[in-house]
Amino acid sequence: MRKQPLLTRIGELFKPLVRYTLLLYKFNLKFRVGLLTLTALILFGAISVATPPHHWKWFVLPKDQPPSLSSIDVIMGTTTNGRSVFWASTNAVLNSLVIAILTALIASHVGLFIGLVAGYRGGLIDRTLMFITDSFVVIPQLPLLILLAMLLRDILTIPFMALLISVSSWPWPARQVRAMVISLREREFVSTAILTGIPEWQVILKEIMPHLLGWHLINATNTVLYAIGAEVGLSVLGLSILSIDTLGTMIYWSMIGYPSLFRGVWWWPLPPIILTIVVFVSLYLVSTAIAESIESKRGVIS
Amino acid sequence: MSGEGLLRFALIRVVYFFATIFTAFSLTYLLLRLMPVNAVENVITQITAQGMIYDPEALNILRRQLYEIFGLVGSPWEQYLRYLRGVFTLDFGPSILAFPTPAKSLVVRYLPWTIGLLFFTTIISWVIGNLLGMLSALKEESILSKILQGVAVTLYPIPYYVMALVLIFLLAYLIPIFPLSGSSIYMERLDLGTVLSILRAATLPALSIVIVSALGWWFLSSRTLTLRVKAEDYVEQAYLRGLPEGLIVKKYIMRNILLPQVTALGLALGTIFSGAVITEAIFAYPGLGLLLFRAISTGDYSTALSIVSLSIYGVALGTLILDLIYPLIDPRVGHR
Amino acid sequence: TLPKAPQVAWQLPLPPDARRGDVLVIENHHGTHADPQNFNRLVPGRPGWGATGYSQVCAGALWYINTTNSELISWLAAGPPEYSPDYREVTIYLRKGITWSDGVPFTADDVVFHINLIRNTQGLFGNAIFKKWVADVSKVDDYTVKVKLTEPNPRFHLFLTVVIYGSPYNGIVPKHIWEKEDPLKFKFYPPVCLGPYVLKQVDPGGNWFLWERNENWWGTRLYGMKPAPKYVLFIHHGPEDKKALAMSRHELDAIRTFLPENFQVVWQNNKYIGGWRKEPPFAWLFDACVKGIAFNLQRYPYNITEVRLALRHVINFKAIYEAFEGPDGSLPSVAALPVVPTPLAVKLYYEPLESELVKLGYDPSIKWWKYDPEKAARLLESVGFKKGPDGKWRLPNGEKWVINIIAPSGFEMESQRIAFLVADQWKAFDIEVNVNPVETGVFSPSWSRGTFDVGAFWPGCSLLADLTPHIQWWHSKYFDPSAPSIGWAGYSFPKRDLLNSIIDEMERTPSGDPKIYELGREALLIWAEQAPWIGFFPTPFYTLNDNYVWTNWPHYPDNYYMDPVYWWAQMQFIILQLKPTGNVERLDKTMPGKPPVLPIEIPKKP
Amino acid sequence: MAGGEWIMRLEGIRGGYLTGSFWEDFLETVSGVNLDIFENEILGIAGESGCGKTTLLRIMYGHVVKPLVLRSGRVLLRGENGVYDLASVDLEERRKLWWRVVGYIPQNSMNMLNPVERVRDHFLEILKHHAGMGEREATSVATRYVEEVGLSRDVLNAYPHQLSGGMRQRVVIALSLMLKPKLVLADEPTTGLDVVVQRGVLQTLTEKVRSYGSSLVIVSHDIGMHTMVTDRIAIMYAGKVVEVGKTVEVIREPLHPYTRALIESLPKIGDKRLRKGLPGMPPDFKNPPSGCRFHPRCPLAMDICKDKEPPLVSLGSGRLVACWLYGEGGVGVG
Amino acid sequence: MEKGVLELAELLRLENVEKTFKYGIVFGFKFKALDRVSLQLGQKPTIYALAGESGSGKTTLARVILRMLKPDSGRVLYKGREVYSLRGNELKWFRSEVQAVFQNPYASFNPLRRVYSYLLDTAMQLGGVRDEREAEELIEKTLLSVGLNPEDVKGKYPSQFSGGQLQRVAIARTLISRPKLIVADEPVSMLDASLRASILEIFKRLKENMGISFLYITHDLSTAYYISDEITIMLRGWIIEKGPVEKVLGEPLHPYTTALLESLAEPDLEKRAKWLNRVELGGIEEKEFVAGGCRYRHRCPLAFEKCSQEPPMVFVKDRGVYVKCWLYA
Ligand SMILES: Nc1ncnc2c1ncn2[C@@H]1O[C@H](COP(=O)(O)OP(=O)(O)OP(=O)(O)O)[C@@H](O)[C@H]1O
Ligand SMILES: Nc1ncnc2c1ncn2[C@@H]1O[C@H](COP(=O)(O)OP(=O)(O)OP(=O)(O)O)[C@@H](O)[C@H]1O
Ligand SMILES: [Mg+2]
Ligand SMILES: [Mg+2]
Repeated sequence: MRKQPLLTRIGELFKPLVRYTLLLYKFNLKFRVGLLTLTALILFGAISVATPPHHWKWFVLPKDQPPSLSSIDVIMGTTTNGRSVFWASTNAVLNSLVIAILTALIASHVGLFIGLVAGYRGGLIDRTLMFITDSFVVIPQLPLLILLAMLLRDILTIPFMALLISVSSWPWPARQVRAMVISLREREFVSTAILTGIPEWQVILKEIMPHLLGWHLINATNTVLYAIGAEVGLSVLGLSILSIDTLGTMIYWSMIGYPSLFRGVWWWPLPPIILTIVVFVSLYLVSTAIAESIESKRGVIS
Repeated sequence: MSGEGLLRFALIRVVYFFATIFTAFSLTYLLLRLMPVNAVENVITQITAQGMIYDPEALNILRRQLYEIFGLVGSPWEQYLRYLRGVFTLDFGPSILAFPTPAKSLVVRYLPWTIGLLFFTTIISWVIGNLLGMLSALKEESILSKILQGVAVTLYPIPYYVMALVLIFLLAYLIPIFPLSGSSIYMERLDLGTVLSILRAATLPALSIVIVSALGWWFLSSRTLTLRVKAEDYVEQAYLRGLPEGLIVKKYIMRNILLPQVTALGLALGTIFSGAVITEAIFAYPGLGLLLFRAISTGDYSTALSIVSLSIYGVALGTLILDLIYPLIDPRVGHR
Repeated sequence: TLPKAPQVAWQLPLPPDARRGDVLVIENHHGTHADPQNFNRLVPGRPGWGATGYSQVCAGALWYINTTNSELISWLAAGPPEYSPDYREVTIYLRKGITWSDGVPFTADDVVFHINLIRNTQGLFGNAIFKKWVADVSKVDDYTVKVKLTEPNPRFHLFLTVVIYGSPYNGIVPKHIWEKEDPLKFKFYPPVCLGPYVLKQVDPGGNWFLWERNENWWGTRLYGMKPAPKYVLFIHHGPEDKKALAMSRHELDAIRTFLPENFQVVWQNNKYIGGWRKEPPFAWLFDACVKGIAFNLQRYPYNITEVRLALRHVINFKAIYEAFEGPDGSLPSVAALPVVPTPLAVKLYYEPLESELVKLGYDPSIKWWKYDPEKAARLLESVGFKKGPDGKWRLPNGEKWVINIIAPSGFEMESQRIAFLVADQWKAFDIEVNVNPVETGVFSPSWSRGTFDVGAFWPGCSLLADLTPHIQWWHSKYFDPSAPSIGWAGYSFPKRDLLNSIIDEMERTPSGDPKIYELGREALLIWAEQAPWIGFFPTPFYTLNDNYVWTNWPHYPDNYYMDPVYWWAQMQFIILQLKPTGNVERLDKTMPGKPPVLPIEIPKKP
Repeated sequence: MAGGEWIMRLEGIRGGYLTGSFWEDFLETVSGVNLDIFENEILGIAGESGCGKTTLLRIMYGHVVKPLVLRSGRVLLRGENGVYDLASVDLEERRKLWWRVVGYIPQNSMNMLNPVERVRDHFLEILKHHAGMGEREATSVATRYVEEVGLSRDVLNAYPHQLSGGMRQRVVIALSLMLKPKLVLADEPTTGLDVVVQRGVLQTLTEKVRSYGSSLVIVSHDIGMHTMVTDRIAIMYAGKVVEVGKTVEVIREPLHPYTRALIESLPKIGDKRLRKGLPGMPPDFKNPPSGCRFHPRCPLAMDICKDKEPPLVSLGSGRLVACWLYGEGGVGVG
Repeated sequence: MEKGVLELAELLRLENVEKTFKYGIVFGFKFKALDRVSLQLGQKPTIYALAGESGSGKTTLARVILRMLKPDSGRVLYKGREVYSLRGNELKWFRSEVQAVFQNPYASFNPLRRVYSYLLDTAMQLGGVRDEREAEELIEKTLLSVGLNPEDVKGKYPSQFSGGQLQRVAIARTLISRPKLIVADEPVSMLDASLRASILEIFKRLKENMGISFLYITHDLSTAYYISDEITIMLRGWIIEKGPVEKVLGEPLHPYTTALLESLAEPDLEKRAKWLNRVELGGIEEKEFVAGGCRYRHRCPLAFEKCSQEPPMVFVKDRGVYVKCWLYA
């Protein structure tokens, strides 16, 4: 049998997604604003690769300097350690986004996978998976996070952080996906696909997945939001990776490690807070735009 | 619709309830046990770190004695069984954080504070958030609704810590209407004055929670839901029937968003037992969250497990009760 | 700076008839007490002693040490202890006329009961100590106690003395209350006191403790001492920022310590504050422990002396020192040795040893070890270390050398800062360094079990002129392999036996004997040669006092009668001398009584 | 019957949907419809799916909200106090007319009931609000109506989801007839129901309408159904009315080729002769065929059909047709 | 005749198939959507109609036959083989022999997927082709056979077709694997009258030219009459009447069949008067499924005592007509 190269096949799967994104971008103001802001944020984070090596050190610059336009290092002021708030912020944005996006990738896909399998296969598999999910649902999230964060303290790296936050954020999506799959499973086109004789996994991939994509996208963006929030929350408790710049650790250092809010060193805690808000708002815009386009029946997707 | 069916369903659901919490408990226990935290060493370190005069040899003896009196002996399996017994009696023995006070009585001491704060803030947030969210969705095009949405989206991601500090600065420092900490009430007897000062002391912590969760979470979710219900055929149809808008909002929109929101409320109420660590820490509010955090970080298994169990029970009971009463509040369930 | 806040807009938990001027407000630094209604501190586990006020205003000890001059204050005891010539017996004389706050007289029975209770109850805090040292304790008469020791010990009384802070077993417990109770379960609530205050109310939420002056206190009756504040409130406001706000508007009179940043907030907004000095620099420089970086001497390669010495030589001390400069110009007092450089200690140890230390690489101009990367490189190369092609140092076996520093997080922020700073320095010398901040709960077990490579902590504490209690544990007889900590006690090196014998000798010598200082110097010199850890300085502490409501806080150098450290039991002596300023409304008109100078009342030997 | 006073008159209705993300495009799905609905008649509107039937009905009800827009034309309704133009009268006025004077049974009316309300409440709401009845009176009226449409009174206590599609449909019908509106617009009231139920529902609907002396517009693509219940029938094709006439006449002698094809393609029991469907596809509204919109599929198409749009001409006795075949004899009314 | 031969002589055989659905988790009640349904289709190419009111179990039966819904009890045999124990290659064989067309063409294709990909999948999996090029040839041929231009189909999403076109594509898809049996579940009820005839025409042609049998599910008796040879009438999970279509629809036996016939709305003005005679509609459906006795008795104008006591048995009338009604006892 002559097969298409795998990559083309995968590309084929993503085509609707890309088409959808382009359409949304073209027609939805919210989406456009959100996506542009997000891109700007990512670019801002990307600048961090240019961080001068000595900025990883302390007391490179005079401490507690307010923002000034004299050089890029002090454009956003300096910290009490004499570090550049600008470089710290770019790194923080990048790291936080990486954590959040990794979390979204892990958690929403685990949720998706479990929900898909449970919903599509039904029966014992469904019951077992849902049992595990429900057991996770009843464990309170914050204590779970705290426990895990403390447990993994020594080996906490960015991917680990994402893994950790994922643990508390997959069960609900799994439940929702399952509910959707159960109703999708009954749709006629699934029957048609079964009749074409393709194996089960392909049925799931070709028939059910595309219908979950929109929701999945929203869920993933929401997970990104959750992850940013969770990382900030853990940081405030001192449980994040304190030696790395993230939005959370910046808040931690500027407000708890070196309390600067009431000292008038506003330029240090403010960027991470504002950036958190901007990340949230841009993702919120993207997510609501997708949700709206899916809900309004003239959705671009179909 | 048979009563027998209901009974059977309830029975299965209850068995399931116990099965899930059993798994959840075991999982938490495992995690706690894996923690590299050690209560005994904490005490020892405290002694040495404070420069106390303690005979070096005696210190080593003390260490061994502490393991015994803190109940940290026995095989993991024995300890697990002891723990499981605790799950049912909710008695995990003496706390370490406040040795020898039983962990149970610590929880009992803190529970009213936590419930007092979180129960009411959850309810208040829920009501305010839902009302505002609904209004903003109903008047989608109005400027006020857009401003409200903007405010909500901006407030929501602000970390609790920051929000609380700003509130304190404004309302306790600059305009000192409220006390700096959440429990500064002198109470000789319980009269109106004390009750008022309790309320006053709890206002700021409550406010910080309400702002973020009412204007943030509940507002946004209720808005989304309302928008969705508003687009339903039956709402448009009611409108075409010439029914007054008030009635449509009340009977068609409100009732339909109420159901999912009641579910969410039930779950939110289930989670209050794990407290609100950050709020409690900032306001010096004596709640379970902070206690739990400290218990975990000092290796006080008995206290940590008491609270975690309570909150597992809370969430599990919340879902159980919801599942059981849902058919009564949502006519559609049980038929789909 | 902060916008001007309304002054004294206090909202404190006080009885309705109290005004701001009637109360001394002290920080409860422990935070929320899990069980605030537990005053049994003999049972280990009840944390945050100094934060409840119990040991400062309620409990009473036989002796206290004035840390400003190492002098012994005989308090419940009528005078210093009397040792038999072989140091196998101690006689304690008690003051007559002392009563508990419930009116019951305090007698030798209480002291005997106290020592026996601890000695006989396994699980109590001092149990191991008293079991080890006390052979027998008996009452000679109502005011005389005789303790027979198992072995000679010229320092036994220190176990019953508040040296710094105070140990749980220092405070004598009342026999008439405790004898009816199970000491392991008893909560001792409300506590019966020997101090000038009694408990008025406790926050059921665990955030504050309100003490009321005992108008019938023995100190007033017998010696005319009387504290001016009618109430003392120990209160927790929340995180440091909030404490800074509280102190900025005079809602807090004494605070344990501030981060420099929070100090700055207060300093900018409250012109009445004073610290160790009345004027800037305010910071108290002599916290009991020298902060620094410690090596795990049981782990390769930190068990190689040359490695430790090399690492000491690549620290550019100036950078670290300056990082700790406070906003008011406070600078730490440098401690190259593991001894807090109080004026007394400088005279006893630092100055006499200087010339010897210089030979070991000490730089008198900075009072610390010389920054000398070349020497460090030579030292490392001498034990087989080499730089790799990437310019990074490698272990002799060719592997990359990575130093992992654990540091506390969430507490002791200073140590964490030190860790990050040192890491920077070592990185600059081309060594890979990771800093890993962890919570107390995680830090302490790994610290005491020795499961770390390098840690930022403080193995060197001292405040007494006599170093014996502080350095005793260096002796290899105290090494416990199950809890090796940094492994210094178990570390073998050529002068190990010499060090052991010096300590043995010190243990045998009583505190007052000048020989003790000589021995201490010898031990310190061995320490300096080995460099088992690197000490920098006690971090400057902004322990602040507000002179707005109360004044006559001790200040260096003019009014330096006590160390301004409220969490130590010695705070009692400060409270007794505070004076109202009249800046705020005050209903109670009491003025302070006589300062606490108690006469020696040991009965003359027949 | 036809020939009496009109109750609703459509004049030059031209409407359609805004499309595109910014509503920048317009799709005209109803193009110049003129139609009278007389008192006391049942009018059927038939046509292929997507030919604009629902659009027309929504315009007739005056429910013109985005994306639906009315480009031109008047919708005259004879109400109690005179004639209203539903297309221009303001919303408040319209809402007063809705349900009282003109009723509406939408397509898919199965989903038109509030899922969390009992059927009873749906009745009571309307009776209380529109007729100002008290609880007790309203309940008894509701019971009567429910029974009149052939449902048991148990149904009142049921929730919508507990009822079958046919029952829900009948509930909606009862709801719409309760205030005895002068005109009822029913959009495919029976699609999705099986034949027996369909028959029952239609019977109820028409009986009621007739007994109240109201008029009924039924939209459906099912010619068989129209044959059974309507007095008059209008055939739509691609947004245009192509033929109007008494049902009896249209069925017996369809004039427009499209009508003819429609009727002839239907199989009948007892007749197994081969049937031919209509060739080709329904036209695309985005670029409708020039001239007569049916010409690409028309077996009888002539040259003129491609170029010029045939007007709707009257052939007498209320028979109208828009086809060049009948061009000469008729009198243009369009 | 030997048993095996007999079985082989049958294309499809259903024996006492039962399927029970549970409704609701809480106030759960069960009803039998299929109640001991037995059915045989012979090897000879035939169009079998399956008619009945909505909710009578037609689709359920179709799904059972298509191996998409395992019955609770009873056997489903295709060419003598248990359908539900087929695995691997046998299953592929079954899929290629038995195909289906559904009611709503827009619902039977994923709106997010190109229609052509279904054809391709079928060809690759069941069409016995060696590579994609061959598959495309096969598809082209089949599309032409249902009157579609292959170029019009490629690259399009379902929403870009008209209903009639799409239904033709659906039929073409089934033909790719050269099936022996096509289950058509109300294939034309969503289509306009003008399109119906052409689709039905295709069925007829396929039966005759390609020897394919059809199970034609509908509630429209006129189309059933028009194309099918045999008809089975279902009511509430039961088969109540079956036989040759001319017989059953010409002289209906069961009162329900009669009602169905009378309710038919045809463009025939003579029937109008009769059609307008009031019919009795059922009560709450759920009750009818669980009630004892005959499930039609509530609505049956001819019901008598026995009908409410016992469920009726099946009686054989002349020329292969079976009826389940006490009237014919
Ligand atoms: N909201 C909308 N936006 C854009 N186009 C629409 C919208 N609703 C309907 N249309 C288009 O308008 C045309 C006419 O639709 P309409 O619903 O009036 O047809 P109909 O005759 O009622 O069809 P059916 O028999 O399927 O109900 C169709 O081509 C349809 O695609
Ligand atoms: N998966 C399912 N779960 C529960 N009930 C079902 C399920 N599938 C079908 N039913 C119910 O079983 C009964 C028979 O349904 P089925 O779809 O077979 O009827 P049908 O004869 O095809 O009806 P229609 O003519 O409306 O298509 C109906 O009452 C239906 O609601
Ligand atoms: Mg329509
Ligand atoms: Mg069906």
